[in-house]
Amino acid sequence: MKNQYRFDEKHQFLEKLENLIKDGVSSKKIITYTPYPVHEVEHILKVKASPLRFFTLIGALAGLLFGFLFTIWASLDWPIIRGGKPIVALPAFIIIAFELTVLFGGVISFIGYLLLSRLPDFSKIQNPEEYGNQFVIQIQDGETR
Amino acid sequence: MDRRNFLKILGITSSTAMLSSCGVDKANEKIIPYVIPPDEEVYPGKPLYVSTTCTECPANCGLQVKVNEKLYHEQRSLYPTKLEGIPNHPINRGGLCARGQAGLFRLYHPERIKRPMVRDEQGNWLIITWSEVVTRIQDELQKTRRLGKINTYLSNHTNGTISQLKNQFCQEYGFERLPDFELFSHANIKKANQLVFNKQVIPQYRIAKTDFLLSLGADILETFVSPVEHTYHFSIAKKNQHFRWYHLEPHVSLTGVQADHRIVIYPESEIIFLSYLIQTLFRESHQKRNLPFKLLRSIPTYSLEETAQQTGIYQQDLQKLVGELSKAENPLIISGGISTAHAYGLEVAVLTALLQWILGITSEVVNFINARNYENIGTFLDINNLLHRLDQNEIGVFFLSKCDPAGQLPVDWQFLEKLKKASFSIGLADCLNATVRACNMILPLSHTLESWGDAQPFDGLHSIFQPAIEPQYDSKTEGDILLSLLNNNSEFSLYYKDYLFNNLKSRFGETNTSKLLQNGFIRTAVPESELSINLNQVYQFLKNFRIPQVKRTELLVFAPSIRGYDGRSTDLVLLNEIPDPLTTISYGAWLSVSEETATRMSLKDGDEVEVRIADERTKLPVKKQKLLPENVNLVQYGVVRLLSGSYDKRSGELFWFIKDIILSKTGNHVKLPVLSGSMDENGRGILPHVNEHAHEKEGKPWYPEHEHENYRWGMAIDLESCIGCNACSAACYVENNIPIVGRKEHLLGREMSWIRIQPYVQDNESIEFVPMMCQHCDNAPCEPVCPVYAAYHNPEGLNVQVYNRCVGTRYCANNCPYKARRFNWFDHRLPEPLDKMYNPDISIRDRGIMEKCTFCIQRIRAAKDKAKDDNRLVQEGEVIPACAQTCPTKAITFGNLEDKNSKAYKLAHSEQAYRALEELGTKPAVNYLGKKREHYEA
Amino acid sequence: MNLSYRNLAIVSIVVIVIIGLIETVVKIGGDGNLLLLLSFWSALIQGPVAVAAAAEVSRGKWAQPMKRELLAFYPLILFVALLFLFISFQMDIYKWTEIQHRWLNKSFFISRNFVLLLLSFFVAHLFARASLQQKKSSQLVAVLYLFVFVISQSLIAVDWIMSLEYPWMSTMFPAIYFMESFYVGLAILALMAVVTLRQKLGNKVEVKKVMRDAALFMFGFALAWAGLYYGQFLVIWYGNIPWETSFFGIRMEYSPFKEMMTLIIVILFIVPFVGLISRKAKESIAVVSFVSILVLIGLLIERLFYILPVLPLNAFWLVIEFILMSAIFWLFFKNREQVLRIDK
Amino acid sequence: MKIRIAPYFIIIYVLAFIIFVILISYFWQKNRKTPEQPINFSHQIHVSKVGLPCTHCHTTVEKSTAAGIPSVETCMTCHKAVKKESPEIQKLTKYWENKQPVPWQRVYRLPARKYVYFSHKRHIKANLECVNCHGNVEIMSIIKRVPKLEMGWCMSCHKAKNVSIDCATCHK
Amino acid sequence: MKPENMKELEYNSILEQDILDAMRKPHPIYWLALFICASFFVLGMITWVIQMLKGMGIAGINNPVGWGVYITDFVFWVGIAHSGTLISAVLFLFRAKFRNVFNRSAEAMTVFAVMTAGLFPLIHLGRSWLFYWLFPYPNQRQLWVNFQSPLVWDVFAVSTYFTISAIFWYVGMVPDLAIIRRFTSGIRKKIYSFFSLGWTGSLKQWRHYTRLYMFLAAFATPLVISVHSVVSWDFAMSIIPGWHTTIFAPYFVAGAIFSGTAMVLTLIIPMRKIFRMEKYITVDHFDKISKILLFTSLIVAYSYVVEFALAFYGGHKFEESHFLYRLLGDYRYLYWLMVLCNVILPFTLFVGKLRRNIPYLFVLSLFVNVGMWLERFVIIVSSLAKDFDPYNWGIYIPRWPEVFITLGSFGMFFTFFLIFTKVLPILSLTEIKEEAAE
Repeated sequence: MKNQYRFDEKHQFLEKLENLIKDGVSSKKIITYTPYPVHEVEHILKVKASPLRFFTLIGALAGLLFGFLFTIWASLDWPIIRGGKPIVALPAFIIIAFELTVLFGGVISFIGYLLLSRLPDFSKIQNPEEYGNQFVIQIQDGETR
Repeated sequence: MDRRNFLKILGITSSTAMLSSCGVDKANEKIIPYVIPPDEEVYPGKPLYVSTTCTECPANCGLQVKVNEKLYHEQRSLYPTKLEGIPNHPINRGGLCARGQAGLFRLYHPERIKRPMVRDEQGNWLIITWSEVVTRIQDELQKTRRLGKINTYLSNHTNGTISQLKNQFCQEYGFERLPDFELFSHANIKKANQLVFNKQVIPQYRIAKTDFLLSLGADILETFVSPVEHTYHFSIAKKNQHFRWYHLEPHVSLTGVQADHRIVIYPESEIIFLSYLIQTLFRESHQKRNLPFKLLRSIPTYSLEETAQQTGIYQQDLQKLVGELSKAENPLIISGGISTAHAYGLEVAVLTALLQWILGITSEVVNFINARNYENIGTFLDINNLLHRLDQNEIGVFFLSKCDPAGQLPVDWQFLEKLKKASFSIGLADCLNATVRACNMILPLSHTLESWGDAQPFDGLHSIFQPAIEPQYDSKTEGDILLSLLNNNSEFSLYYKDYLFNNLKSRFGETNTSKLLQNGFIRTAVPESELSINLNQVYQFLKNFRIPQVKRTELLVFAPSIRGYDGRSTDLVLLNEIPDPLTTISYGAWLSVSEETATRMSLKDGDEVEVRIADERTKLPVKKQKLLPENVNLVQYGVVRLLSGSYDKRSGELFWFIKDIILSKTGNHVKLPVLSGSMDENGRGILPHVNEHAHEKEGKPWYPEHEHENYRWGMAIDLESCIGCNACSAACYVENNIPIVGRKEHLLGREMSWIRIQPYVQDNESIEFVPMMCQHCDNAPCEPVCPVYAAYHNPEGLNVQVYNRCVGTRYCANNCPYKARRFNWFDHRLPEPLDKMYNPDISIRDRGIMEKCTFCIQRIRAAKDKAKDDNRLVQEGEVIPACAQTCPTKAITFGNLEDKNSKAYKLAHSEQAYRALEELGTKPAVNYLGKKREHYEA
Repeated sequence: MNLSYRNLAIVSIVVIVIIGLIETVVKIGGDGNLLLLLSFWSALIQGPVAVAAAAEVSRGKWAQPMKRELLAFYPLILFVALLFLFISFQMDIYKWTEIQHRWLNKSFFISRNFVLLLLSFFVAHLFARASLQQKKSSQLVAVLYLFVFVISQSLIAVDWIMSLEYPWMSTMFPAIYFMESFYVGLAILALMAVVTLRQKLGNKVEVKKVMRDAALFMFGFALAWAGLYYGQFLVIWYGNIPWETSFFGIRMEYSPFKEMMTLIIVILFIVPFVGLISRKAKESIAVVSFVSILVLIGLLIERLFYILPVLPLNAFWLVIEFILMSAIFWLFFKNREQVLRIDK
Repeated sequence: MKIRIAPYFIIIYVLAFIIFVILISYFWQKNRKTPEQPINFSHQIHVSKVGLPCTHCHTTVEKSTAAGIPSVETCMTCHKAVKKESPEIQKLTKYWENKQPVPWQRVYRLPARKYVYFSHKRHIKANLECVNCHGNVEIMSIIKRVPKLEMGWCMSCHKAKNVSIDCATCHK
Repeated sequence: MKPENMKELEYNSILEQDILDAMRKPHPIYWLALFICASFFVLGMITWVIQMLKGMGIAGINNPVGWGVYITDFVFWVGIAHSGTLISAVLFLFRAKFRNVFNRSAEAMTVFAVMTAGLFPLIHLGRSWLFYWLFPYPNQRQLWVNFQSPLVWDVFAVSTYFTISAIFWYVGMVPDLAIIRRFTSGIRKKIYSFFSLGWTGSLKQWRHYTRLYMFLAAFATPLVISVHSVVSWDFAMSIIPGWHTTIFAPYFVAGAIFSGTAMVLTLIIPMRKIFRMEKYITVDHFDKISKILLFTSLIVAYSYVVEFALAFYGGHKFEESHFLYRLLGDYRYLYWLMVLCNVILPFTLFVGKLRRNIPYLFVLSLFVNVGMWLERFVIIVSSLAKDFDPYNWGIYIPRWPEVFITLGSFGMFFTFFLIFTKVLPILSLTEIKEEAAE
């Protein structure tokens, strides 16, 4: 059976949290619910930085690479002279590559986000958990995360 | 909703439309075989060429008709799709003017008369059969016999066999054959030659042979007697370094601006100028032949000052002229057109002849032996006579064949009213015109491209008419009609063919006849005869010499135009689509006024004025025209009808200008379709001499030259010999199925011509023409911006437009510095039956597609196909684009720039070659050959 | 060494005279020396003041602690102005002097530039005083200075550098130019922060924050710089109009210019971009100082890149002139308290 | 209550999409199905049984862009005598008598062909067999269009055979 | 903003209530407005269909002016889109808190504006029904698109821009949707809970969320610059005097943000009044945002000056004559009006009082919108009207299709926006809460 603490004010909530950690409650057992992001929590619970950045990085690089390779390959696939410009005109392709970097980077990090934070959570879509504007601390028996 | 529209809507509503790439053709279509294939070896890819003769004007150029096999309205059949000049034809040397090119528009004219018609009592038209025609005419003739009226037969310029047949017919039925009707009968010239040389003819002017040309008013390059021939000669003459050309005219004409020295002379004062010339030549004894003293004395003498003052020519110009004239080896003096079409026109003509005589006339330059075939062309004396007789109700049955006096004669002569007085008038014509509409009976004539016949452009030259297409309607040739009347039988047609062939064979013999059919023309020897002057007659004429009282009044000049001729061509839509070279106005009538007049009356282009002449009046929008002298207001024949006509009672020459007209602003404004944005070149590096300092801008384009395999197609255009006649443009229209868009679109600035003539006025004294088309740049700005590769550069150096790939972003057009690209704003289609002339070798572009000059890629393709069959490369001269082919001066040279010996290559690398807007680094494939310096010193 | 305000003035006059003599009396090969000198140092001098002004306008806390250091150089604008006058002795370095143009003609050229430099000095002076005395008007004056700064730097770009390549022109050029000057301004800000940290002056936390922000902005500017440079290049490359491509034509075909080009891109874009991308880097003194010094060098190379293809340079005298300049620069920094007496 | 919305959304969309695709493919099919011929002429008989070479009727295939459809006259040269009684030939003779062409339905139609230049001659001269593009006509009692005649189809051959892939070769 | 003494909890709940009030059953006037906008939209669409069936010719575009109002609208709408991203992303990176009250509607504006803009390249195609040929999709033709063409860059830029800003907008909204979910019931609740993806506000969600938001912001910032640079290069890549000039990229970006900011004001000022948001959107916010307006207007002014100065500096015949034409030619009135709207009027914002005078700002923003539209029009049209070859100089006057379709575009934009104001939280609740908590 998990036990829950609800607070109306942020600072109370934070104090409690710190106390819990002092009392040696493993941070892994604690789940907090807040109406808005509270960065202090991360410091208190010593959570590692989100691995999301790797998704972003990979996405961006993939986009960049694909951008260049695709444009170059497509122009060489059927080389057509236009305006005497070189067939592989990198100055022009940079733009495409850049746009694709952003596109891939953005989309993949979004997907990454959904994966990491296990969303969409259909069971919760069915019957959502609501905590209003309260700050909530839950302590699981078993280890979560 | 048909599939096409469906996909269209689909295209924008859902991306699944990607499934379908082609949504453009009709769902299913038929392929119709022949019942019996034609005898000629003609199939898709191999057109047939029929040689015949052009009848758009009396010059009778040689024609080569391209006939294609194609499917039209589920009928597989042969259709003429292009007219070209016969390459070695003595008149036009392969060239053809814009009017000639437009001939197809007459052949397929929507207003072609489809079947014979006659008026009933109420005056409604009844459709009748040919047999009825014959019987009807017969009993009309009965009637007139009873009434004792005279039957008359009037036709336009006719010669050759048909002329004989007419005479025969007229004899049989007691017709009086009137002299042929031509508005430009050049009566004064004929009369003068008759006075001076006892030869009532118009000689051939061999401009090519002369080293000094002095022309008074004669618009030799536009309409005068045989323009295409003159133009060709002119281009040859230009090659001669010493060739000089002085042109004197009271107005401004396309011909005038081509002359080395265009001199404006007060109207009617040519005579003073000429007398001055003659006298001075004698005074300074430059004459080659002498004249008896008394004759010489009868020619008035003027001092330099007087002449200058009377004629309005600068003294130094006069002196320069005299100087060069006296130096000339064999000079040629042509007076005609506007300079002979006034009260003193006859004197001018006579003095010209005299001048020519004393300067040593030779058949080299003025050829009376192969004289133009004008002998049975009547003058306005005859016309007046005719009108008089009509008034007297003397005329019975009245044949009017192929001529439109009602449409061409001055308004105040009321031809129509008088025509009604003929008891039975019969109009023979291919297209409806004012005259036939007023007749009692209309007989549809087959177009010359549908009929057999022959012509004799000048003595010693015979050319043939051969049908290039079956008669499209229930029409007959004039010959057939006459014959069927003669034999009183209408059943079997193509009488006339046999008649013609017998006649030809009897005249030229078998072999020559077949040659005639093959080449389209033959030459026969004409007896030489020594030219002699009839001094006495001349003296008699000059004795009572009238010195004109030159007084400057507001003048209205009716000049024939290269587009309209005497008005017969104005109903050919193509010639309206193509702008007038000097004003670049395409559709509608206008009045050209001088800058001075415009400022005096504070007129802007398009302001409407009322022109009042005695009691006649008309309203016209004005266009300021550069180079037009003060007090001279210009309108063109055809676009505006001659309001009130007076003529020379001695010769019967029509007067081309009307004095003492009154202009008054109406306050209305008419939008004029002026295609040129500016007549001032603004030093943009399009004209040669402006271009020279363009080279200062150093620095080189970045990209490497791209290599070409075998071919790099290119052009050289000699501005030296381009006269801005627009023939190229016309040819291009017909060859490439270019849409005709009409006035409304032109007003919006949406003309479609692939090649256009750009006139630029140089410091208010000369006009230069630059034919502008796609320059097929090596570094074309239009190509890289196209998102879908519709515009690209092919290995042969062509800037290709892939029509059905084009999605219509119009970026290419925006980015083209020459603005040579044309966008299809609508689905423009020629109305039936004009669409028969579409060239099957090139697509008809749909709306939303960009198009432009392709160097006639279909011709290149054909040539390459042929070359590939006997595996070799395409040789020099195998590919000739339509523009280059038809150019009367051969100003355009097309060829392979990869081939070092090709003419195009040589010209492109000559020292006077330059590229338009070179400093933009577009590297065009079109090279312009700049004019030589001395032309500017003048 | 500590000098009084007057002595500073005297020293700088002396230096001006020396350089002037080098340029005029001692006839040397390098026509470009003086121009290079001016174009480089004017950026270095006007930049920091502009940064200070920007900080003032945005009421940003980010540069306030280092304000005094930034403002230390404003008197040198006058220095530049005076030095500039020597250009009038060597106007023949400009091709256009042959054709007298309504904009490009000698007298107007000299006068307008000189006047504008004076003006910018004057406004800088006003600004320095106002901001040090925390006047209310300080913001307004700051804005005013920024105006003058942008105008004068743009004019310098067009007149001094671009007109070397007449008739080549690029509308982007002035923008890039003043942008770079601001860029180095930030670099200098960072350096000063580093220096003050080394000397254990000022509030450590604040200064560190300043350094981090400076680094952050440099990162941003590196991107922006790259964008603008690419923008200019792309347009010219694509348009391919001979009289435009000529500029890059020479510079991308022959050594050492094409190497210089790559060097510039590496130094002014890639290094700051990669180097400063992570938060840690922005906080490490070593990285920041390294990058900022590199940026200064980058600017120098960039100016060389403009001038060298057109004008010869004399290395020896150039070095001497630069040493002199840097000496002055250092002096003013050292004696900033003297310089900024105005607020007392 | 336990209803899952998300799946429904998806299902509805998918259905709509499918319907849409079906709709299109219907319109698409409409012009892909082989048309009814006025006379059901069998190539199979003429080629396999009688053994006529293609060029016997399609006379211009070697010299023209178009292969050429035999004129009614050509048919009649034989059919004046051969198989006069068969109803199909009756039709033919009817056309012949009242001098009408046979309104054959076109089977091989290039998409957007008014923009495309295709020359049979060139392809024959390059020693391509009719079969290569027209399939085994000799076994077709009713002629059918074998390839789609889309651009890609042309391209793959042109690329494989390494002949011109310049757009201007075919686009007019 | 939150009064000091007020408890956080109650402040938040008040805030939520206010937002929900804004989403209550609409007033009849709202329906009227919606109807009008929608009908304009439909009108525009119909015009487009007619244009496709009849041909481009019914519009006023001609030769030489191949691009007219359509492209102008395109650039205009893309421009509008920009400030949305600027406010939400760039200001986020700069930690400028005042953005929190604007960003939601600004982002909405971005998304809708890009949608509207995206239509125009299709509308102006001669053969719109083949628009998909512009996308590089594998096809039987074995032919790709021309990656050198600025128009293809457009395709990439605009579609990327749309995707990213849509994601950005949505991600920012998820927690707020979760809040709305709380107060709704029935089918609406279902929908909101579906789109709030079962949000709970657990640490696990938040920590990734903040990271994601940061990254997206970091992407959006260079993206927004690149997109309008690409748009500007549609013109700068040509060689037409007046188009081909290097400064276009920064010039257009600034212009875009300028016009966009103006549009934000145009939208927010009435919205604030109608939904009584004065409590949250205060005068200080407007003061700050109008500074952005002023700043960008300065950049734009700078570009004007540089363009002209250099045209005459070089003494190059094409450039010179073109810019003279702009000043004195057929379109001079438009040009001067543009200068008035984009430079002279905005400069009044140097006066602090005017920056805080909301009615004035509203009027000004309208002027700026007009001015920026004119700027694009003048640049596009006047450059084409008089280019190299004097023979084909001409002028362009829009005709009814352009007018209707432009109206239609406004109709579309406002239709979407009106719907947005009623179905989605118009302020970013969580961010305001976060701000209030500090």
